[in-house]
Amino acid sequence: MKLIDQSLVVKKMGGRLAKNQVFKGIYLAATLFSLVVLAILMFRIFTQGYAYLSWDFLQNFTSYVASRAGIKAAFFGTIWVMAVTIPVSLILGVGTAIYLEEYAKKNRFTTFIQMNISNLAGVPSIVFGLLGLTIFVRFFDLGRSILAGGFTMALLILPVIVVASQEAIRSVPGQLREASFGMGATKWQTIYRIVLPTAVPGILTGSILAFSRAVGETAPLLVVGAFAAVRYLPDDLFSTFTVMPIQIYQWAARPQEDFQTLAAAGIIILFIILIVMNSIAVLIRNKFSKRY
Amino acid sequence: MEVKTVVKDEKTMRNNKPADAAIDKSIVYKTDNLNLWYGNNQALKNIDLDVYENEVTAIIGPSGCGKSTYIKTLNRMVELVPIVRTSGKILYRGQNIFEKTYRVEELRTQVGMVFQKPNPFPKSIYDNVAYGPRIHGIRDKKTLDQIVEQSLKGAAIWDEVKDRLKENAYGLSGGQQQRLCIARCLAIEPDVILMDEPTSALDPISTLKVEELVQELKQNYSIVIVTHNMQQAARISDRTAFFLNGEVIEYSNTNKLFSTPDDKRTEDYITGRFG
Amino acid sequence: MEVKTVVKDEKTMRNNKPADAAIDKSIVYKTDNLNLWYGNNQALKNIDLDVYENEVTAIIGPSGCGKSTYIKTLNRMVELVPIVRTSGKILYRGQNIFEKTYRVEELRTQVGMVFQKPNPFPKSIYDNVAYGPRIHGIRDKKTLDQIVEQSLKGAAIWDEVKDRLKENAYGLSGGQQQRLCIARCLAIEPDVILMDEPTSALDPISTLKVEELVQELKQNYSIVIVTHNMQQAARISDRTAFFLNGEVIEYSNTNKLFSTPDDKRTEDYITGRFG
Amino acid sequence: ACGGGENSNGNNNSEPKTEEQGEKKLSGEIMIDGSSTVGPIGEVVAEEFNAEHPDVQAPIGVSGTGGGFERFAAGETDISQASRPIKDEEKEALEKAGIEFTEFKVANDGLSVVVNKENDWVKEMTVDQLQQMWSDGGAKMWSDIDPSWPKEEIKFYSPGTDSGTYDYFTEAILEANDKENEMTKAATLSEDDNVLVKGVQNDKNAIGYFGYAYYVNNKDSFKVVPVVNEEGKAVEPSDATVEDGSYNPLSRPLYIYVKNDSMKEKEEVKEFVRFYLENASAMAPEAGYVSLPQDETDAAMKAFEEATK
Amino acid sequence: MALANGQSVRDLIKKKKSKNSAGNFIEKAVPYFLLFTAIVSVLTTLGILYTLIVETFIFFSQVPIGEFFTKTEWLPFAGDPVYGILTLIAGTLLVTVIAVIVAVPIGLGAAIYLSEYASDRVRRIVKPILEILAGIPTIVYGFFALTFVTPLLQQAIPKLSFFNALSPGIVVGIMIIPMIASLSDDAMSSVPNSIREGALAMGATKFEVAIKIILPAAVSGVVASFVLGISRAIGETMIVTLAGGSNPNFTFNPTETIQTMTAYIVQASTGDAGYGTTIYYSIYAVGMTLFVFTLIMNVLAQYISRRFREEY
Ligand SMILES: Nc1ncnc2c1ncn2[C@@H]1O[C@H](COP(=O)(O)OP(=O)(O)OP(=O)(O)O)[C@@H](O)[C@H]1O
Ligand SMILES: Nc1ncnc2c1ncn2[C@@H]1O[C@H](COP(=O)(O)OP(=O)(O)OP(=O)(O)O)[C@@H](O)[C@H]1O
Ligand SMILES: [Mg+2]
Ligand SMILES: [Mg+2]
Ligand SMILES: O=P([O-])([O-])[O-]
Repeated sequence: MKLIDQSLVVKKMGGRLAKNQVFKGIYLAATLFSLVVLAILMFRIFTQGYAYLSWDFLQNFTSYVASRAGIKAAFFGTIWVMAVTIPVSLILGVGTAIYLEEYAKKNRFTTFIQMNISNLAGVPSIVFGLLGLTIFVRFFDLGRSILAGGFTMALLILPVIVVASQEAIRSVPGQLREASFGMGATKWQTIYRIVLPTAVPGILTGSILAFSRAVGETAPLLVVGAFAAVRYLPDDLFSTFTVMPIQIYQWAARPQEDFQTLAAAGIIILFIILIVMNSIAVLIRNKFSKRY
Repeated sequence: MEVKTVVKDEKTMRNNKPADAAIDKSIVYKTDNLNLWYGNNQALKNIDLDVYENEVTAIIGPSGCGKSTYIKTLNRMVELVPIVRTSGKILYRGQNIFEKTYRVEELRTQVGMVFQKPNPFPKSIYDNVAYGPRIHGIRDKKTLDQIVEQSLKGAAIWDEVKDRLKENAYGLSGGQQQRLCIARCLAIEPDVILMDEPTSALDPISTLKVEELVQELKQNYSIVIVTHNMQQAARISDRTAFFLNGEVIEYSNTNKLFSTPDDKRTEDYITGRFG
Repeated sequence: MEVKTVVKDEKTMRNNKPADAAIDKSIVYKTDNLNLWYGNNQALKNIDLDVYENEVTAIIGPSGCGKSTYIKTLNRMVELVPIVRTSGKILYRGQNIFEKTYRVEELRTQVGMVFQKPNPFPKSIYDNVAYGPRIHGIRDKKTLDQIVEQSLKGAAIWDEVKDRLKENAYGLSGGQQQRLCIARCLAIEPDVILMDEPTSALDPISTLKVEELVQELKQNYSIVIVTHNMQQAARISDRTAFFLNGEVIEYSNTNKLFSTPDDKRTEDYITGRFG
Repeated sequence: ACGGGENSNGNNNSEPKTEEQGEKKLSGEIMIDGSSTVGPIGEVVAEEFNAEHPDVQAPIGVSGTGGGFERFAAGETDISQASRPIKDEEKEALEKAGIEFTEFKVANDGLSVVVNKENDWVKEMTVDQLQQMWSDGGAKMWSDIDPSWPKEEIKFYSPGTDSGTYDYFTEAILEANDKENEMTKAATLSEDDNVLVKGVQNDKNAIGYFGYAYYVNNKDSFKVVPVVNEEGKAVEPSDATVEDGSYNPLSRPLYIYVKNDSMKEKEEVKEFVRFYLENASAMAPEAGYVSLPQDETDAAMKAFEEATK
Repeated sequence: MALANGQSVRDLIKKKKSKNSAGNFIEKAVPYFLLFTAIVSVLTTLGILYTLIVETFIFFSQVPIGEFFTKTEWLPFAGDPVYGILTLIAGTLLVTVIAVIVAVPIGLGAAIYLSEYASDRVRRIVKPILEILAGIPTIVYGFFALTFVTPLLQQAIPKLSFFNALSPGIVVGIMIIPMIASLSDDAMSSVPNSIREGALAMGATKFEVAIKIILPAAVSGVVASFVLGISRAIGETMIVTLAGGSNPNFTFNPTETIQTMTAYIVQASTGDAGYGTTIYYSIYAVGMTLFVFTLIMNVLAQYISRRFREEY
């Protein structure tokens, strides 16, 4: 049964290998492109902002005098808001994903939820701000508080966490579930001990992307009622507050050049928060990620 | 749960029952006119088959005849395939496992399973074996250590892995993985063990060990084993069922089935070059 | 690529060479002092082993002894495990496959492989078989149809799947999946076929078919087969190598190895209860 | 920090507690929101006020003049800053909510018209010329305004259509002399004034306008256009000309609106507003704006006394 | 199998079982809790829809719906306002299409590189670095577009206006690269290695494995990443506000200045428009249009994902 001409196969091999190499180059270039853009961005920000980086910058509240302005209130505001956003969005997001992938029957209701979630991903952040203002600030009477801001942010980033987690859960091989059920494990035990640990890397990728976005968002919090100039630290979840991107935005909009430099310094701090936060997530992700 | 059904009922006279069923042995599993479909494709047809306590029941038959499907039905694992429909009854210790109120987790705790493809968890070797006991509430480190060691020994893999218990199970060879899965199953000391070609990936020595293990476990447990190896079926089983195209062609005492089969098709199959 | 190495070289005298190597058969694979480590764990030790054209070479040995590792080295699949290091040489048709400039894709096109665990692609049955020809540039629908049919027939699965060629391969039973993988491998008509326990998931009839196929393929191809089934090795292979703990303990003519093994350990292994 | 110097009492530390100090030991939260234009003035005031009353929390929001009034009407804020006077609809909403308020002027802003540094032809412009230039269907080339100017396309840079600055410019220039012109469609609009600055800096044929602060802080990088005022004199925007009103019609006042109840019931709000009005003149320049003339400051103080009686 | 203390595991398990009523409770409660979490997302959507719909109705009582969908001018602030949403849709489409042209090939390319070519170490280092791109505040991107990308583009295209659709489109694309790259990489990486091995063993090159085996197997995750990325691009505000200008302009020419639906929402809601004006209601009408816009895209994506998904 000689249907394949080996000499032809060998002849074509060169072309295929070349194609492989070319595409490897293209894919590498795609990766490098992103890295280069990041490097340019970083470089521009650092050269502009490093001069204002100092201990004082972290220790001081904002001021109308650029040289003594600092990021303290915004820094802590961001930490507080994230402390609400991260757990709330994780619980809601991963919970929804588990529900949809493991519990829900594939019926119209699930399709409806699914549609909802993907759709939320495309709603502009400022509309979430309007929602937060109507619901959390006014309806639940949380006022212009960290809690209201944190909840709004959590809803904003929910879709990314849900969709990423769903994909991760879906790609856990069925035979692992079978093995666990076969031992008499209950559904929840199987999910909690087998499915989730296996899906952790994917869930974390979504979370990293989502949290990163939450750290950098301005518009929804402005609408919800975060302030722009705050000279005290929040003392509980009901405090008024500001966050770093708002502070940065405020500074960047000032006419004085010094404040724009200040904004750059603020961005550097924001980067640092981002990198610390992502590193923690990446460490966890790496711990859990293996191919099978 | 402890209701014992004595064999001597009207069913004894049916065709598919072993002719010389030990009268006083209790039935663990009673399958009653079971039909199963994957979508529109019928994979099991009118299965009647009793599994007896403290016996090894072997299931043989050509590839695709429904052996895996059948034993996956015994612990309702087959339900994980969404398109599956069943009709008929399976009584486990007298209770119909298809009943709505039946607790499938309890069933699966009492009925261990070893799959056709080795499927360890992406965890350490230790955690793979300790998984079962842990989910059933055993937390004590010492007890777990003991269970892990005994189970791995039971599955004839202890010596190979005792120094790498913390390593990922995916670093094991195919046969090692399969024995690990057997160990994992033993760790919860089930009442019945379902084995889907457990030794197909094993070398003769490990196979021997597993077969010896099966003989030993038989004292306390009931075992259903799917195998392609007819010598194996002959060596270790008390009863053998021959499946063909989703039907039980013949089910009887192993000696009888291999020496004087009733059905021409059984004879053809077992007297193939490998008979 | 067509350099033929005649056996009569200084290596012939080495221990691990079959004593009665056919003098005028050409060597397909020449393994020369191969060592392989997974991290710090040595899995293969000083392997010297020649594979001859138009012969079936069987590899036997207990689980975890390095059989899979060895045949995965023959087509350099083992390199996919990042922690693997090798030393020594493997010559395929006279060329060292470890050389930097060696085209591993070409090697793998000429050397087909069937894995221990069936691993069909998540595609239709048809596309699984057509994958190989397609990547090698065969686009013609008619030719592809022919190839698919022939390959599936070759792997003794055509009758079972001919009506569901467009269905996903994951709906097949374990044994069907394995035969599909064999068909997939046949579809590119390789020069050498490496088989890692290809029949362990198969029933006797399919096993018989695959064995017959192997005998038939031998006319045109060279085959290396890992098996736990010693009867199988005895039945179908021309030469047999016995592996133990990563070493080749004995490699000789199959008849010789099974009747009068040189090494005590070989004897022990093959005269186990299954010998 | 001239504001700080004036207001922090250097003797406070050494002196024993005076009656006045005891009375001034304030705490509480003052909610301030509204115009992003006026925001910086509020910031200066709050910072200096904090120097005296560290326990008072006075966060400044920048929801915009309109957004600020919405929150003001919802009862969420004590003080609403505005870059324009309150509109009738907004007044109505406040009335409906039962909120009484007082309006105070706090500073002046001089909208500055600028051209590129290399523009050597524009010496001054009249309101009519500006109107002709910026109106929809008006001039396209510089030469359309004055034949001696080059035959080059004018590039317009304007703040976004929904900003107070745009509104004011439309009112003062485009709708001057009872006309109803709309702004030219050729204008490049941006929500960010710094972006306009960059635009004019980089474009030889550009003309743009924005708040005084953006002009002052980039004085050297473009040329300001003197605008002929009501008295017929071409005047450049400067601290002096805006303060004394000779830079018109492009000077606009900036306001704060305070809820009367807050001033009455919350001591800290009252003190804050007093502090605001007393020091606005000194502090407005810190934020890039121009102080009110003395008579207007006095009027504001009087209104304050009235409201807190 | 008896343990050291003489007990058998079987008895031990039975004993634990009888005590374990908490476990039973959890088992029953968990699905309800999870359902609750899922419902939160539905409520969020309903909340958003509610906020949008009521005000949208008021808007259409003031502006004829026909005008809204047919006019090609968007001049809400003019003395005689015109509301032609096509203008904003054109702006949104333009920016989104440019972003997709940038992000999909680059993101997917990077994903394939990371999952199929890069060593595990490289992957572990590069992936998190890429993800930083997703967290850069959008104003930073906005200024990057304005002060870096636009001048760069102006050198290549002299006719490019200072504000244009091209530059923010590219930068929005850059912003969503990590979303596509990282999520697609995850999807492809979770295809079992045995499948990869099967293909490589047939002499397939890595390229062929990636394109013909891995990508189809991972299609559901890859499409999901596209949807999230594109959704983000459609919903992005700051970058387009800063670098796109705010001149609504019915054009498909990327070198011209434009306004997107989101940019308008930001402009109108942070700006000076009073509560209760038509402009105020227009925010919601535009929001609603955007909502329908993403809905259509999602339906399409789900269809594609179902159609091409290959189960393993
Ligand atoms: N998930 C599934 N979806 C659809 N059909 C299936 C599925 N699993 C099995 N089948 C079909 O059901 C029939 C019985 O399959 P089963 O796996 O029980 O065979 P088997 O006897 O175990 O074979 P083998 O010895 O090859 O493992 C086969 O025709 C198979 O193709
Ligand atoms: N990916 C891996 N990482 C680390 N060690 C491995 C890996 N794969 C195999 N090994 C080890 O290498 C040794 C040889 O494994 P190999 O898979 O070659 O055994 P085998 O002879 O094929 O066994 P079996 O008959 O059980 O398939 C074993 O000790 C195994 O644990
Ligand atoms: Mg099976
Ligand atoms: Mg192996
Ligand atoms: O924020 P403004 O209302 O002054 O534009």
